[in-house]
Amino acid sequence: MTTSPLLDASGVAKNYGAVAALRNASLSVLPGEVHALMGANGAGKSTLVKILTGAVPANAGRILIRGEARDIRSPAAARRAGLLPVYQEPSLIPDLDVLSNLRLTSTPVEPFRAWVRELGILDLDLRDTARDIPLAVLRVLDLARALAVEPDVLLLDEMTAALPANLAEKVLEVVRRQGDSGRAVIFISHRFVEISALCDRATVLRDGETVGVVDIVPGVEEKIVELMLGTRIVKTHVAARSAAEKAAPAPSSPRIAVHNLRVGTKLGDVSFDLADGEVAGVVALEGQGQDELFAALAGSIRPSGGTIEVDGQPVKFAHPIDAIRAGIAYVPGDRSEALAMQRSVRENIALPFSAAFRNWGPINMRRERATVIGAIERLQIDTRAQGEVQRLSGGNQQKVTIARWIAADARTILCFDPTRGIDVGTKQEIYKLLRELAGNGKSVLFYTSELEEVQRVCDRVIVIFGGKLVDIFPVEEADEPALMRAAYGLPRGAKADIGILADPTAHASDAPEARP
Amino acid sequence: MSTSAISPQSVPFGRRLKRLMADRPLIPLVILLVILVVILQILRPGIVNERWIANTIKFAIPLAILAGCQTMTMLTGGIDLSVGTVATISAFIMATQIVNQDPAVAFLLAMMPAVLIGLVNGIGVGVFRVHPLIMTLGTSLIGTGCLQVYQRTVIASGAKIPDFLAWLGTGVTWGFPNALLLFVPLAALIVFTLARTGFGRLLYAVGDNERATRLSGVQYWQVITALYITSSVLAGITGLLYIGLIKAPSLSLAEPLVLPSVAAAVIGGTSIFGGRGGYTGTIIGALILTVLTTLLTILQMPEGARRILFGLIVLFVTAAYLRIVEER
Amino acid sequence: SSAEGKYTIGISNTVQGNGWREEMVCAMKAQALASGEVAKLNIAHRNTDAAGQLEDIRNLISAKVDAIVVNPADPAGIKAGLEEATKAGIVVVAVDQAVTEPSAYIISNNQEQYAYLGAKWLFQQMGGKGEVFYMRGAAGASADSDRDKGFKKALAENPGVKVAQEVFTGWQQDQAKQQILSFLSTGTPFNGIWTSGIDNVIVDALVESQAPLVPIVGADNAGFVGQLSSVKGLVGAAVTNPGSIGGAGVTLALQILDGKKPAQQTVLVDPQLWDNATDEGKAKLKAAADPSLSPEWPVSISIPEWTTYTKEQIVACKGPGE
Amino acid sequence: MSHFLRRQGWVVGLFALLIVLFIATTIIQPAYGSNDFGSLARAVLPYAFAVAAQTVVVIAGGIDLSVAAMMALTSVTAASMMNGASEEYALFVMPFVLAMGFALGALNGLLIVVTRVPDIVVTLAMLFVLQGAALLVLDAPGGGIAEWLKALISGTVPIPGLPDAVDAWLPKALLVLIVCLCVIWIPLRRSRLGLSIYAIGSSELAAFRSGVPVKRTRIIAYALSGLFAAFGGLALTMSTGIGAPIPGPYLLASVAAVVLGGVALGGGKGGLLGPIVAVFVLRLVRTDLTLLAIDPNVTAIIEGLIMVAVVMFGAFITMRGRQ
Ligand SMILES: Nc1ncnc2c1ncn2[C@@H]1O[C@H](COP(=O)(O)OP(=O)(O)OP(=O)(O)O)[C@@H](O)[C@H]1O
Ligand SMILES: Nc1ncnc2c1ncn2[C@@H]1O[C@H](COP(=O)(O)OP(=O)(O)OP(=O)(O)O)[C@@H](O)[C@H]1O
Ligand SMILES: [Mg+2]
Ligand SMILES: [Mg+2]
Repeated sequence: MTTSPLLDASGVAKNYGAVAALRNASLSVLPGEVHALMGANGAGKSTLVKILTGAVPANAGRILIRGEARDIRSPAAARRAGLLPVYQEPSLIPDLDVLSNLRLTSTPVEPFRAWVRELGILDLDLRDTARDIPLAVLRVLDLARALAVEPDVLLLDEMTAALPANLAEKVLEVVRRQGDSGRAVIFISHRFVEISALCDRATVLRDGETVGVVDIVPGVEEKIVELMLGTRIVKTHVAARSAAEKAAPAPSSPRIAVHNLRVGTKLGDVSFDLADGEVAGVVALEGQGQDELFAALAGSIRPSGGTIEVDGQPVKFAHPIDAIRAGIAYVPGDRSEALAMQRSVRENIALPFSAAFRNWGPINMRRERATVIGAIERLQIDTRAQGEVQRLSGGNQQKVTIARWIAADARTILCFDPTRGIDVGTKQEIYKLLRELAGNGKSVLFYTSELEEVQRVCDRVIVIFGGKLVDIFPVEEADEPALMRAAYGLPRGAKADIGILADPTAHASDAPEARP
Repeated sequence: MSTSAISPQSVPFGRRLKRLMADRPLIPLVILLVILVVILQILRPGIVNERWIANTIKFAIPLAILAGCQTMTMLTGGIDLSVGTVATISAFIMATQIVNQDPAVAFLLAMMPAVLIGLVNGIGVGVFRVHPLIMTLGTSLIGTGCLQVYQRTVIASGAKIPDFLAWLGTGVTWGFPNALLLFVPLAALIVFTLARTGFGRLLYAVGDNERATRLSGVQYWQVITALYITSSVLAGITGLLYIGLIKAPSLSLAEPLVLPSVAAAVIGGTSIFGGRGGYTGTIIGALILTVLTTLLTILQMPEGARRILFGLIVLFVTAAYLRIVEER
Repeated sequence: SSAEGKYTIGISNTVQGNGWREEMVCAMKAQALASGEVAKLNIAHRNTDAAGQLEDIRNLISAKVDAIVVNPADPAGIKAGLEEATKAGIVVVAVDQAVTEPSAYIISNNQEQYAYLGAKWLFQQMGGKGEVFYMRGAAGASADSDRDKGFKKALAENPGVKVAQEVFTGWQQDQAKQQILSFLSTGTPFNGIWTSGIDNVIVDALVESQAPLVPIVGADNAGFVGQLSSVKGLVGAAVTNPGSIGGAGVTLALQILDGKKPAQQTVLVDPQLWDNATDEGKAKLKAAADPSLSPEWPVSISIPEWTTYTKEQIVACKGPGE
Repeated sequence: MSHFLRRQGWVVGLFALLIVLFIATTIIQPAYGSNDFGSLARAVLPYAFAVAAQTVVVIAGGIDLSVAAMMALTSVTAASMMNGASEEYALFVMPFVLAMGFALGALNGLLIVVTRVPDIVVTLAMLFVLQGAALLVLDAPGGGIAEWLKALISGTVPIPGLPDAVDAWLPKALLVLIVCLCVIWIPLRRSRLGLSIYAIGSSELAAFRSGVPVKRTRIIAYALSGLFAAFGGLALTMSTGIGAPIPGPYLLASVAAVVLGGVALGGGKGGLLGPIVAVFVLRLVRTDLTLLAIDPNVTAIIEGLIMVAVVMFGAFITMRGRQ
């Protein structure tokens, strides 16, 4: 094939002060191709996308579009050149309604509507203010807005990370078709399933350098991981947990007992227990009430009914401090919700120590240092840019949100999608950490949007659908197809076609069904 | 391929100097201050003497304390426009109550409105989430009204400046203004609080990301209420010091200090959007403003030109400072 | 208590929180009470500009007052409002400063004369030569520019006198004090100080910094008048600028309402000068001194023939019905 | 309809408050009539322009502390240029002064964009600069104005076909206000530029990524603010007939009215109608307090209380709404 590349960037470099985000990145995309951009957290993927689309200026590098050198200085210029990004963070103007957002970017409304429907959102009101729209839908709207102007090159930065499986699937379908129609897509994701289902080639970045371009063929994952991580990690797949790890002695009374919990209209009648030394998984499609469940347990919102018992005592949380006093800590999925971005890693980790009024006095700096360093080492946080958390990469930021509660020695941790947008190496570390916590007698409630994680980490899995608890699986039976079915509200054992993600290997569907 | 990384040896001197200034933002501020003093000395040879320095410090101190109120509130993304009114009320009550009351009682009476206004500000901002600009503006209007009403009840009794306050405000011992006896510990306390106490940490964190602090168990309203009360109490103390310095109670005594106090905090490198800044910079900012005022006073030019120059210099200083500090 | 009066009088004032203006308002209240003719006072008293004063005057017209006594923010700026008031049958009296509206009555302190009198005395004390520190009021205020005319007139008559430094105190005590202290530190020689009524802090500053006590002119504020008798070595003069002119304004308004129109539209109250260099002046100062008054208040709390209230009444600051 | 109510609920509430106040006024002073309403409209005029100036920049995510100083400067410039000049000359002075306001506002914006100093500091510095400039133009209140300009805002407009009783309630000042604001605001609100102003106030990053020229938009927002302030300055000169170099109380009043009018400090939300209605409310409160002959010192307390109480009430409602 001798087609000339649609987009060809080479020698791209970018420094943020002393931090080199990109050293020597190159990327070449052919027409009709879905091209994966891969790399560990902090490798520079987002930075490259921002440079290509004029959102940040590069320090060095050459960008050719259809063979012509172009100097793209602003997102508007990128649009004119046919490059349209969907960034890692939503870019609709929060206080404008969707329609105004479209007018602002001169996006034609009808194609947009069509794409929105295509992407699986049927009840969108264009007069809704962006601020009131849930994150996952916003991401889809961002995509639809980009698609509506028919870009030559579409750049999707972790488009699917915050999406529930049903929406993610639609996105993948649409993206695949973009490629088929002769346009190009640059696709960033940490999920191999998606890469292998979708992409033609992958460019791998490591520490700001392009270290390889590979064709996506079965079994290439190993190679990519090797490129991505260099010498950092050799082991890529965690085998199912060993029997020894699983051995969590059944305690007499549960750490947390939830009875008939109801929150507004989103969550109705959920009951389950969480034991010490256990990691309980929560699986649900987007917006089935899991956010409310976690928020209620964390003391962020008040339940409208039902009871929560901690160590056998009924509790009523009015503020997160109450939950924290009961030893329950919450790690939100959105890092920007959990971190003071301009403050140091140390201050962020030590934040809970000063929260209560009686701890407002002088800080014992020696003790704090020791505690914080302990937590940093435990999570292997890259502290080169520790002066301000905002300068850490996404994955390292995520680790800081967890490190805080390790330092504070919380007995129960509620982790809401902690591996969202995190590279495989870091994911492994987090899985290991959660198991270790359970091994030390702590308890963890773990919501994840990636079903394959469940069997690696959890002891039991709670599935929620439509605000109701539909099933509790023992880990052995919680394979992806089974979970997927349950997540769609189908009874155990039923068979239905629920899309490519449920069974990425195509033959898995005739695996023996787990029966209660 | 990694040879493209910047090696520290090859950094030219100019860049290194800039980096040094960026890491230690106090250095450029002090340099700016020195430049202003040198200009002053050139314009009026001999002016920079012991007496002038003492005077400058005397007037910079009340401004610096009020700017401390702004610094702390600005760290949380707020602002306290009621400090001028609070300082005035405390000063006025002190000067009028001392006539018939025991000094301790007069002091308590003088600080009471300060605590009250701080509490109301704190509740408004922390519980009802009213924008601090509006909240403190409103309480300062109310405070001024109350002061006017109060004033009428004490016209007959006259006013007196307690000797101790006059000594503190205007006295000089061995060339050092006595006000330093109050200010040095106070400033040390503020600096320590911001850097080394839980409360200080929370101010920065709340200003940076309030939701994150909530999830960490911080109760916003507690922090904010405590903050605005602290700010008001500091303003009240400033009022007492200021009345000792000016020795004439008036109903608008400290009002002219409000805008400069905001400017001093900003010049000193505190971000009005919260989460960033410190008190040492603010102190130098207050000194810069005080010297600048003197500088402009002695220049022979029409008042209009003087104000234009003042505005331009404040803008220039802040811009230059930001340039230097942002170079990272 | 005494609501037997028959008139409602409106008052408009645009500077709040300044001792002189507070005394003026209290004088208006006290006079209204003492006259026994006023049922109610309607006072608009706030910090605002000419446009704001127009608003207040029109509100007073809406309130159907019988007379309006106004201290104008600007002589020309409120002409339209005063004209409307006259048309509505309301008696208009301007106090303290003149207004350009011909139908209004004016009872005013003569600001130009105020400055001239003090400056002339000061330059005489200086022997007709030397440097004077000229401390003005608020830049851009009409009273300040009137006073400047008087000062310049005296200056022109004394060619030997130079202005060492001109500053605007903004009629703020703290600014004035900082300015004089900065000025003292420059070591510039000077032989006299003229102040636009921010005076006692200046004397304080001179005493505190042990600077030579040069002749100084201020207003008849209680603080300064006290200092003129008590501070050793201080030579100075207080020029009267009675805030009680407000009371006189009420009296004039009531006279007109009662049908006793004055011969002229404009009544000027000329300032007096009390210095502590002559025995006569010393006696006047002594008689006027009143340590019980707030130092910002002018001591001339009454104007013979124009005000009838007692000191207790003005200090109580209560109008009819309060 | 629900969209409308959700978005305009605050403004509707303010309108209701205004009507209640009107009713209260007629109870306090049964003779309150069209003339008095005309006075109110004239009193509102400078405040309304000041608040419009503030609203534009607040929506754009900024704040302008130089509004009152800008009004003073434009007012003295107009007054000194027209002083003693012919009536026609005013036809030239008006656009000149408006252009000056626009340019100086743009300078505000340019300084913010170029120096990257926070807007509150730049406009604070400009407050001193503009004040100084005003003093250089006129060092004491003075100057003059063409008679026809004065006449432009006094009296009422006889509209053919309408009964006089209705005409009487249409003061010229009100019409001038409505025309000036509508001619600028309505087309702006509907244009891309208007959207861009809301966009940069709502989220600068998102706006930039949506292709909005953030810097240019910011400069234009400040320029519009300067333009409205110049209208305000002219309104001052038109009502007083002079120019005064000391700024009036319009800065704090404008910030207060913006917030009362439902425009969030922080940007991106609200419109111009709310703040204008808020100005009417605040002026009418002042009228009522005068009519009631309340102790003047207490009026300061009442005005402060109203401000705090209304804003707290609004905050309380939003909190309830969120739960
Ligand atoms: N604004 C910034 N200032 C300083 N450093 C930055 C900034 N943005 C990114 N970096 C640094 O640049 C590097 C690359 O970051 P980038 O966001 O491109 O990584 P990424 O590959 O997208 O990672 P992730 O998968 O976690 O999103 C990181 O080390 C990060 O710390
Ligand atoms: N400043 C600090 N630096 C390091 N570790 C700290 C610090 N403050 C608290 N810790 C640790 O965090 C944990 C919880 O401490 P914290 O002071 O929040 O508990 P507490 O509920 O206030 O307990 P107590 O009732 O003892 O005050 C303890 O293990 C403590 O050692
Ligand atoms: Mg990224
Ligand atoms: Mg403790």
